[in-house]
Amino acid sequence: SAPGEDAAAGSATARITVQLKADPEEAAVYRSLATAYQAAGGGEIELVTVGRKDHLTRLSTAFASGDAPDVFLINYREYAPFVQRGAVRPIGPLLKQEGLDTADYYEQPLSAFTYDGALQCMPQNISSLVVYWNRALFAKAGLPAPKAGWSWDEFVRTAQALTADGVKGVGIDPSITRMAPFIWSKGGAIVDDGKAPTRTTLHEPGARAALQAVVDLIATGATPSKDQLASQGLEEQFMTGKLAMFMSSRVEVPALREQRGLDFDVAALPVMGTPASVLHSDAYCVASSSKNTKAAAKFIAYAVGQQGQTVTALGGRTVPSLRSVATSPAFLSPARPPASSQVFLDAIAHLRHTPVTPSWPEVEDVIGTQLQRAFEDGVPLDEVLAEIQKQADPLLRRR
Amino acid sequence: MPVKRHVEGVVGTGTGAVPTVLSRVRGVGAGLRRWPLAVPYLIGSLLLVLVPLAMAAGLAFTDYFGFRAPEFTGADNVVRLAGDSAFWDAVGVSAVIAVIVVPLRLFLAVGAALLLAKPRGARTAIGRAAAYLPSAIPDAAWALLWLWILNPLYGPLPAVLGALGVPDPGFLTTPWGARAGLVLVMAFQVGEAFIVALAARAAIPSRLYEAIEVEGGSAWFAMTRVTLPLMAPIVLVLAVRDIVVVVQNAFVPAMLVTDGGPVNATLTAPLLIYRRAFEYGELGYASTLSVTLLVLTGIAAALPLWLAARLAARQRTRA
Amino acid sequence: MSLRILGAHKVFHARGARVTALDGIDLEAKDGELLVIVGPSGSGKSTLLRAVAGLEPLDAGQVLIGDRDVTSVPPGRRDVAMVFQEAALFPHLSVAANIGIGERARGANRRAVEARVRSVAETLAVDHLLGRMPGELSGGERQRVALARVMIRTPAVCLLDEPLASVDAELRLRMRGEIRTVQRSLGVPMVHVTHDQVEAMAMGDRVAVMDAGRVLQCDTPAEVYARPATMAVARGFGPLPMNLLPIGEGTVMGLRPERVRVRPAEASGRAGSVVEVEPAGEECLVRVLPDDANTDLLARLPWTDAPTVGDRVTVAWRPEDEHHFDATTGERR
Amino acid sequence: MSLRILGAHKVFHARGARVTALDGIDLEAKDGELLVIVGPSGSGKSTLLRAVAGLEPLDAGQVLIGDRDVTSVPPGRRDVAMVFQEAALFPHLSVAANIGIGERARGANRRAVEARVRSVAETLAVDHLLGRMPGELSGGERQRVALARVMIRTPAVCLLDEPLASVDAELRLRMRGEIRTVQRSLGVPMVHVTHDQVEAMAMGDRVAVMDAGRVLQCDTPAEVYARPATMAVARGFGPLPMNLLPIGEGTVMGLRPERVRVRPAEASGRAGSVVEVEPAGEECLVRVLPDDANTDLLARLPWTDAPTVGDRVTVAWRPEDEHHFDATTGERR
Amino acid sequence: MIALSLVFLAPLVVMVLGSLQRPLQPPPDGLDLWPDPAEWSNYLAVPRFMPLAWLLLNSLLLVVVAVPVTVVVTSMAGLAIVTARGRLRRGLIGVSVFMLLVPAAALWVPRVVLLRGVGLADTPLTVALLALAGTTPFYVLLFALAYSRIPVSLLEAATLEGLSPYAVWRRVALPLGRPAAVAVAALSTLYYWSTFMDPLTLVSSPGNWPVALGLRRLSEMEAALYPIYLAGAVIVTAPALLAFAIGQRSFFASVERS
Ligand SMILES: Nc1ncnc2c1ncn2[C@@H]1O[C@H](COP(=O)(O)OP(=O)(O)OP(=O)(O)O)[C@@H](O)[C@H]1O
Ligand SMILES: Nc1ncnc2c1ncn2[C@@H]1O[C@H](COP(=O)(O)OP(=O)(O)OP(=O)(O)O)[C@@H](O)[C@H]1O
Ligand SMILES: [Mg+2]
Ligand SMILES: [Mg+2]
Repeated sequence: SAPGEDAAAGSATARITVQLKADPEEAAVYRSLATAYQAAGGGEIELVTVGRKDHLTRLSTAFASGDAPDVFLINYREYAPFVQRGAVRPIGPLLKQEGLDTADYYEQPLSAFTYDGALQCMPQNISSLVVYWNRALFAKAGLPAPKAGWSWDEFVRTAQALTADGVKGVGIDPSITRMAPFIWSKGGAIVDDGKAPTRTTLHEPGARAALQAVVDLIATGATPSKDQLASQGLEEQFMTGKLAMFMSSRVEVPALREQRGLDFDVAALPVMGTPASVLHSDAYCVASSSKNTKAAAKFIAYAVGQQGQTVTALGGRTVPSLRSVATSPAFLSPARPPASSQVFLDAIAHLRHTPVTPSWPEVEDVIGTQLQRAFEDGVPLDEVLAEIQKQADPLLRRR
Repeated sequence: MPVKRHVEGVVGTGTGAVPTVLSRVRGVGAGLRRWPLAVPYLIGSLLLVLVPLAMAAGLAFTDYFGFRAPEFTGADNVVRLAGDSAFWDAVGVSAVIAVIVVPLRLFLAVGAALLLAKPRGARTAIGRAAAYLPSAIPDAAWALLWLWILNPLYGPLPAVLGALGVPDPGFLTTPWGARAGLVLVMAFQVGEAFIVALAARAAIPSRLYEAIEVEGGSAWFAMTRVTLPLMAPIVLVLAVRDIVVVVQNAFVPAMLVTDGGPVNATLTAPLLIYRRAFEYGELGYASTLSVTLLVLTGIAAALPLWLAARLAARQRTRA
Repeated sequence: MSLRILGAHKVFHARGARVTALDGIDLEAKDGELLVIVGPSGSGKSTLLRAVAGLEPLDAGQVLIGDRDVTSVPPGRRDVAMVFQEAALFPHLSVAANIGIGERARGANRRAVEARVRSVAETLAVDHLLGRMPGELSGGERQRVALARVMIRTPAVCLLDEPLASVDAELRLRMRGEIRTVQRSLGVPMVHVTHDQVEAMAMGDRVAVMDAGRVLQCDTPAEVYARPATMAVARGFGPLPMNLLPIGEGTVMGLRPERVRVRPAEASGRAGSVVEVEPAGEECLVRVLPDDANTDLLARLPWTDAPTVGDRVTVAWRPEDEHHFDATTGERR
Repeated sequence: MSLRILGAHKVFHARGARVTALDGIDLEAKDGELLVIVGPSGSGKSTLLRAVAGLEPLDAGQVLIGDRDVTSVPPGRRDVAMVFQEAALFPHLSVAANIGIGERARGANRRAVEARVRSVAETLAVDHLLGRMPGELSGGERQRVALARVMIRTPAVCLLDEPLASVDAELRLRMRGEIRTVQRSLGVPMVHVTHDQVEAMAMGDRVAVMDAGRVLQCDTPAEVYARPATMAVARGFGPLPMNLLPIGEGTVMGLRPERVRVRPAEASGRAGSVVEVEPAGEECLVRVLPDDANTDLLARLPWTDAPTVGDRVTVAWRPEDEHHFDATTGERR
Repeated sequence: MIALSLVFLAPLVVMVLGSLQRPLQPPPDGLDLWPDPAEWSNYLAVPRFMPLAWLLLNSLLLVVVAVPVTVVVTSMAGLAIVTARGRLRRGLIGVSVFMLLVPAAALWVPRVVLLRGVGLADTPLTVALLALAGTTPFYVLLFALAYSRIPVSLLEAATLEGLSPYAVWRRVALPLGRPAAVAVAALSTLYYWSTFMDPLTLVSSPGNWPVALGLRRLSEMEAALYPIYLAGAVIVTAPALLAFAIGQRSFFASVERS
């Protein structure tokens, strides 16, 4: 299915394969994107939408067998192995040919997808971690809407105040992407060197203090119990009114919108020291094996361009990486919840991203597993941090 | 039809070793040269199993990420394997689960087959359908159902246990509870083994039961001295197959129900290999693990074969 | 304890057709009596035995062992021992285990069974096979093993379905004796199906001749031989089938081949020619086609008197050797 | 095309023990000849037939059909027809299909096969069973169907392993004739294993007596009967086993029961007493224990002369009826 | 036995009831299973999320091709095992047992590399190629065991009647081993109907996917849409059950008749 026999660039309207990981609901958004592209004179697109869990499996086997898609969408936390191992064709020059100016886009995701000094993939969105909150429960507890720049202590107090019969104040995932903003906010770091990490630094004072604060919050009982966590995901608890707040990226919006009778909004993350948040971003990559780079670039340019970004923004799922669309009503219109989408844009100023290194997915799993012990099983934080050091550091060194 | 030579060695001789027991599959007269019949199978196996396996075995000694040609790294992967405590932990988890779930599955499948062997009208039909159904439900749906059944707050199973005064093992929250949950998820999907066992039971000539009946043997006697021994070769193949399925391929429930948790308590070997290969992208080292797992399962599978050989030898002369 | 079968009826439904295997059988085998059943193949002998054992439910009729009506008693509780027509050996058990399995099923102790197995095996000359598996036996060996399984026990009734069919003559003679001895010492009724006429005559206290699901005659072998009740019995019982010649007036004359004398053509009697001569040890079987008949006559003669095919001869017999049957009903006159 | 077996050897390995089933067999069955094989159970008869058919590989020796050495030819290409000791019927095929399967396999037209099947079935009296399945047949019916499958074709060699064991006397007599007729019309060598001595004598052009994997004697039935080569043959061939009496000097005297005369006690001869009397139609079998011996003597007498158990009698025989054997080698003197 | 049946049937009941719940609704607490009112429209919603008819057609094609091939290949190999002797037989059994032990995951990547090499990857029938290898050697061993119970003399008689190896297989072994054949057919139908890992790795074009892979994707729907997913699961399970229900009489009859 990868045609193009003549030049490496192929024809601009050659048929290309695009692999995405997408929920069934999201897939519809991408289908309309492809249709719009074709309507706008683009070539044929074969969309391969795979579930979250199967995306990497499919990509690996496809690459191994030389049957890679021309274009694939990937999260920056997972793309490092692909870039480092030569699967990706740097996208900068290709987009330049299409006349796309990267200056129109937010920097943070561009920098996250810059590796070896070159832009490898073109980000389609710039999401960040925010607090989702349930307006009705806040009102019932007599609490005002969270303000931008609220402090950690305020956050904890709010959570406690929200905790009542059958309702918990806030849900916290024991994962490093959720914890990272607080660690940074507290002046800590996850690894010694964001560009070329050699060891984790979660046990160092800044990071440790941030994690301790979370552990303390959990100890107040304002978070769901272990049984509750095992029973239902945080977003489900939030949807059903059992949870007043939880932290996530833009990804939750489509589902929450469809939840009848749920009145929710988003708020900025609380601040422990300096404001911080963590980048969530997916980007379009062109496979190095693609024979239709021209068509691939044309499609990507369309997808991240004005029209493409508008289509995806309307789907609700993404925070556009193109400034002009991000600030347009397509994204910000308060008619569709969350009303305060601006919060996502405000966070951009202090967005940071987790290290881009091939062993990162595994390091993330290790840290997550250990944090779970501390958050859910009450294992002392120091024991857990020591274990993280022991398991994760060799992984970072091995690259 | 007389029961003669043809059933000879259904449970035959020998003392151990993998092929011995299975080679009870009796061979027929000399000149019956029908091996050409095996040719399609052998070609298919070569193309789709053996050559790929050889490639996998080759990859086991390389660094391979799927993007560039594999790089030969000698024994590096083996050295890494030796110190890979995560893998060995996962092997332990798999072993524990297999030890519990394989006998349980066999018991359920064979038990159901024996109970439902004789056609007794509608009850049997319902029973048979019931035994087969769980295997017809797609894995993902099956996992979802169990997530609900085991749910610590809303699940019917903890509720029932609670009502009976049995302490809730914490199916999704504690390590052993999660393993027990996984065992349950796998225990019911025995339709395949059930059908096979049923066919095996039906293949036993009724004359043998008539002989036992006339001799006044009890149903228990007939089952332990005739039915089970004669079904033994099939049960054996089922056991080997089940070990393989549970130890190697059944990571789907682990992935979907517990996702390896809590805290890696249900991180089985195949799930770990799957993550290694496709989430961390290390196809080369994952091959090393796969080949190691192949060897380990081989050893594990030899156990029932050896056991059966011993039993058969004993049974043969003692009646 | 005697065995009684009263009005046994059994119909099989095969491919839509009805096959009446037992058609109102009344039989009795007294305590210590050996009842031999003979009859053409398909006449219902095996079915009868299986019904007695309880393996084949009767459509009508009763089976009584002693005074006990066992018609609806399951096989295991009838205390019946049976050798099946096709030796039903357990393929996964050694010969020794096969012989002992019944005892073990009834809960006997292993050590005790082993000893008995050995002694029975010796009686039946299969002791050298004890360690073998059924698949490694010859046809006759298998039948003897099956027989050993019955002889090891002391049942209320003993049923044998052609247990000696594949056993050679000498051994057969010996085993015949053994079976009789065992049966006498047990003193139980025994029903024995056989195709071997010599066996039937030699062993049976009484013999029942079956055909098409009915008992045609049941009496001592000598009586049945001397006065067969019907033409079917006349043909079906005895070392050789009786010659049957229609002699008009709705009558058929029967003549045992042993009683037909064949003499040179000059002698008095019916003239005819020899159409077949089969040697049979001391004797030979000769078929003569009388000139005035179109059915040939079988005669058994001493080998020394054997004619050759084509010879002109006369056949003669004594009037008292004639049996007369009704041509339509087949019954003895 | 004749069938020749040269130096056939076959050893089975059963449970660690070696069983020599064929121990150097040389045999020939000429074109159109019916060679009967008799021998005690387990003597290797079936094994020999299976070896000829190619179903059992020989450890040594050759099988030749005509001039063709078929020792390593696969069974399907030897053009051998065989009736198995256990009637090998295909349980999933009707009787008609069972009979016709070979013809169909050889590509014959269905219509033609049907007609032939019907005619063969009539010959063997199984035409009323054509629509049935094998599981619905009696033992003897099954054997006849198996026989029909062989009789429908014209193979190079025909092998029958006790095809009549479960067939009743009358039918047997008829089928014996049919087999002979078919064989003569085919004009091929036929090897026929049987336990029935009468059958062996009546049917065989020649008879081979086997024991323990060897051929003890191979000759015309009359010759084997008259002059058995060894004691084993003397006991193993003939309607009744020969009496064998050690008479000192390393010699054993053999006497056919048919030749022993039993007379009232006053007559001249050896005195003894009757220990057993078995009726057998016109005759009876009598066992007499001579006062001066410890082996009893079997005698066959006309029923009219039957003594009763316990009677004092004398036994006598003509000197020319005596056979003499070497006590150690068993060979005829 | 009834109780046991209920235990086994329960998951199915839960699935069907679940598929009738209203989507986008809080999940029920505890045992509140009964949908009120039953939301049949969930079934109509499924095709919105995947090209249901097309995928079902692909699956049907896969089953129709792969299952007969599986039965033929494995039953022939089973007969070959039973009729082979000595080293050949041990070899065949050994290879089968060995292949039984091979972890599926080890083969995904090499397999797709190989199949692409010979140009057989990415067709609706690529997965059916597995049938050539017998789908799983387990089926071959099953046939071997089943055939080893056919009286030797039958196979011998057939050979003496001049039947070719193929004819012996076709006319004698296959009909006599019908329970095994039916069992393998049932099992492989289930396999090809529900496998999603094989197509995921071997088939890249979504147009060639079987329905199980579509369902698998559906399984990642938001929890609130699970009723729709369950409806999809019911739709996918239904043909397998229907086939079983229709086939069960003849299936068990043939199993019993042996
Ligand atoms: N299961 C069955 N289904 C249909 N018909 C049957 C069945 N079993 C036996 N028959 C028929 O019933 C009749 C009696 O069979 P049975 O086995 O009792 O005969 P038999 O006297 O033992 O014959 P043989 O001497 O040949 O063994 C035969 O005609 C046979 O074909
Ligand atoms: N597969 C086998 N394994 C071991 N021993 C065997 C096997 N088949 C036959 N034998 C032995 O070989 C000898 C000859 O057997 P065969 O079947 O040829 O005897 P037979 O003369 O046909 O006897 P019968 O008249 O009882 O059928 C017997 O001692 C038998 O036990
Ligand atoms: Mg019978
Ligand atoms: Mg034999």
